[in-house]
Amino acid sequence: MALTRDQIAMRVAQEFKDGDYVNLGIGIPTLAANYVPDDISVMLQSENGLLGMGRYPTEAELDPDMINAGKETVTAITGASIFDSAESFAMIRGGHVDFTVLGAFEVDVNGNIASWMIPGKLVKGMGGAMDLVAGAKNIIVTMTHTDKHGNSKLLDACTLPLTGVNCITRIITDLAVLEVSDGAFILRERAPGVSVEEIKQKTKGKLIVPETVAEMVV
Amino acid sequence: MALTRDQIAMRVAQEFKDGDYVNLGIGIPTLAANYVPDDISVMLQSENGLLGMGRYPTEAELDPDMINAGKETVTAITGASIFDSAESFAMIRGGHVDFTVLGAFEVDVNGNIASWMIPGKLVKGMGGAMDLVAGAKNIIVTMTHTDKHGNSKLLDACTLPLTGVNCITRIITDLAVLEVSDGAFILRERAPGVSVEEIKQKTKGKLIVPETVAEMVV
Amino acid sequence: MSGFDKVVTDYASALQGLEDGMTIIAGGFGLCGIPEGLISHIKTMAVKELTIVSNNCGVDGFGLGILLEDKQIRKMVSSYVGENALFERQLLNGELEVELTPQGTLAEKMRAGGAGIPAFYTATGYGTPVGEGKEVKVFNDRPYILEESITGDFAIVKAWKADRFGNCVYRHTAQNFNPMAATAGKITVVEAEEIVEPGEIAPSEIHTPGIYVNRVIKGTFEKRIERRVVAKENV
Amino acid sequence: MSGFDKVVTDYASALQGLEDGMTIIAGGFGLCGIPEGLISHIKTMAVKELTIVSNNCGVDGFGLGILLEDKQIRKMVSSYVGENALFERQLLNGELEVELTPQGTLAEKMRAGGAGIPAFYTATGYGTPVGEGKEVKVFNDRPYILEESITGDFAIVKAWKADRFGNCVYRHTAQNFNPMAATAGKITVVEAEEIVEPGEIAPSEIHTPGIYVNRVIKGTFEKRIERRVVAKENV
Repeated sequence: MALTRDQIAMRVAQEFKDGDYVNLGIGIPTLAANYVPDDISVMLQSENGLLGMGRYPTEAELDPDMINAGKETVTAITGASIFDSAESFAMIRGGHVDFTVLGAFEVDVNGNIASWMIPGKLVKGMGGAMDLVAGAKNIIVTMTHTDKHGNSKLLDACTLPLTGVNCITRIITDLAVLEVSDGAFILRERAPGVSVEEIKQKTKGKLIVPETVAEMVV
Repeated sequence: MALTRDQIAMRVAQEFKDGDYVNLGIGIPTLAANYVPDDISVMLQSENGLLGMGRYPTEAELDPDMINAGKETVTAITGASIFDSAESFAMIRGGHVDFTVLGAFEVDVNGNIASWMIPGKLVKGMGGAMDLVAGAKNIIVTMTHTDKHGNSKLLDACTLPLTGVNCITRIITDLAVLEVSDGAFILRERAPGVSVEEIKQKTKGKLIVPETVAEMVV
Repeated sequence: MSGFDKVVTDYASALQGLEDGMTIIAGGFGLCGIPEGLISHIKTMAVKELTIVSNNCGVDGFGLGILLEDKQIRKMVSSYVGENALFERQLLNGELEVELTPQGTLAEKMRAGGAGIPAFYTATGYGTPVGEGKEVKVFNDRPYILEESITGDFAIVKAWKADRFGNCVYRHTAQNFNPMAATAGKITVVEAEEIVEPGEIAPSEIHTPGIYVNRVIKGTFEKRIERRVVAKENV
Repeated sequence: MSGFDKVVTDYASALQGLEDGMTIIAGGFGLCGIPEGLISHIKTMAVKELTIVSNNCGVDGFGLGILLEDKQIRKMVSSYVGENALFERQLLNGELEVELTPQGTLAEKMRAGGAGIPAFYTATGYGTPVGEGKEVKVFNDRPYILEESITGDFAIVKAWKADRFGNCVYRHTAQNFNPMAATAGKITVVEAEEIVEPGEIAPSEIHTPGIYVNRVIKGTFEKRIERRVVAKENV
């Protein structure tokens, strides 16, 4: 069965190693923070200028000067640092953030990603997404495998305006974990109860299916 | 009579306006700090990362972590700021420093300056001089009018490797105050007791002598 | 040090010289760390045809959003806009132009503008609409695009504490774009929650050295919260 | 947060992985703010053919100067060198190469290296020997040269206080090149006067966020003064 949003987030959190600095996009990526295994720690970077983002504040802690990149009120952990936007993106652009997790409209077999603009619809902007995909050492895209009309979001070539090129190496959807390599998607894991056949059907871009495809543990 | 080093410094200090941020090079320029008129204040920038450089320390104040760009122990005034070298040169390169005063081997009629390298002699480096001449809004060169062999340091074209091009607009020597404009030196002031004739003789580059040339007040 | 006392006591003095058609660089991220009083006074001044460089454009009725009400903004340079209905309407009508710029590139463009760096290469935006028409150069087998710096006629900045010499510190994440904005204005105006005497902020703790700042004014701030999220359980 | 505890207790661990032929970026200005213990250990390790990027090269017998004694340095990238006789001798003998770089350009090259900016334009050095062979581009009628960024295999940094997560503050003008160096090493090692617990340095007062730092070691510092100048009169 297709994973829930929380299950996708759970699977994302399994990618993290102890000591990773991680930037989580809005939506499913943010949920991943709830599922970091107990025996490891990661530190969250929020691109508005906070390294060591903590939980949401209590009423008593609420502070308008303390927000995250989603403009939500937030707290800082002990040992956090706060800095300006140029420094924040120096970290990101300079490859100091270990993982970036973000959503997408489309990803293609060359690791291109489209996530910010649908022609004909009002464009609000890319925010920090283009910097993040250009800068992070490892990027994980989380998304549903198909759109609401059932069309594959994994393509041979993105059709929407790009956010970045040749930058995506790992995708976690509600159906599968895939690697992007040498012009193809490589199926690494399937969601519990989801058949390889279903994934094949719902993946429009070139898909390589190894002999064994593990079932995700979520 | 030719000015002393202190008199040159005195004349330099007359250029400053209340509220100016000033970077003073090593030697005569540094002396100018002693002659800032009582009714104005300037703030000294030291390019190793100090804005608001103060006097030398007493024995009690001596601190190895508190030095100026000449690597001398120094103090900070009340209201000083201390920052890293990138920030320091952002100030300089970005044109936020109002005045830079520095010495030179040669200056020419196009405002080129040579101040850091004599071929055949060991070259120690340019330090911050190239950044300073490229960045300051106003640059004043202080030097003796001639070298120890009596050769003019004010030329039609510098012969030594340059520190910067088209950047010098004002020169204060032991004999004169000159402006650099439209491919010529314009004689603005002469030292007390120094004749226009002597200055003409000792200036190799094209010199324009206006009808009236004031005598310096030092 | 009278020549370094930058404190002004009224907004008209703080924004003197601001004219139609000028470019203003504004600090702030969303509604966090915005110079509220300076923005209000720009509305009062009724200057028009402004280009505003700011990560966002406020919301309906607050922050930079209020400058849309009388169509004072001709162009926004931002990474994310349209949190308000008026913005969308003016954009669709063609009354407002938007130059979308990646957030990190925007921050770096301001910093570069203040630092005398006219342009820099970045991988951000290569191969996307942002890279179109821009010079491409390959370093270590990776293509980068050339981005030019930004400076403004004015910069408007929100500080927590500023001293009379213009030295500033920012509070928490209200820092955001403010330090870069401060460096990039021909005239930089700081609106601070508190004005202190020189020396009250330790030299190495100053975020913005006073050399970048031309005028300082004490403001009062509403500090509206854009997305109020409170922890669900007791912690 | 054990994965973020960066403290090591011996210099061998602090510099593990440093090998012949590597590039080291070093903080410090003259003898001010230099990682004394790390430099001494590099001498002990006897690694050779090093490229060192540092504003200066110490003096005879102190600071980076001690790495000249066994000819460990192949190349210096600096703005001002030759404060020691050994340096001059090796330079004249051709045993040592020097790439002279304007001080502000050097600082910016380190910052750019750490910030993922491969190159930037600056007016500094245009028309001088520094500009020779470099790309020139005109912006607003002024010519600028293209300067490429610098990164190192290692960066060695001297902090005043560092916490276990690697967050650093620097003391007075011992800050200088240290914050940029910290960002530009593949492996960044901080030698601090004092190691404190996370939270002891306020988040907005941190000069170098821990994300840039791989290892932290407590050092003891002689802090030799290069030019001891004391006020002549009582003040």
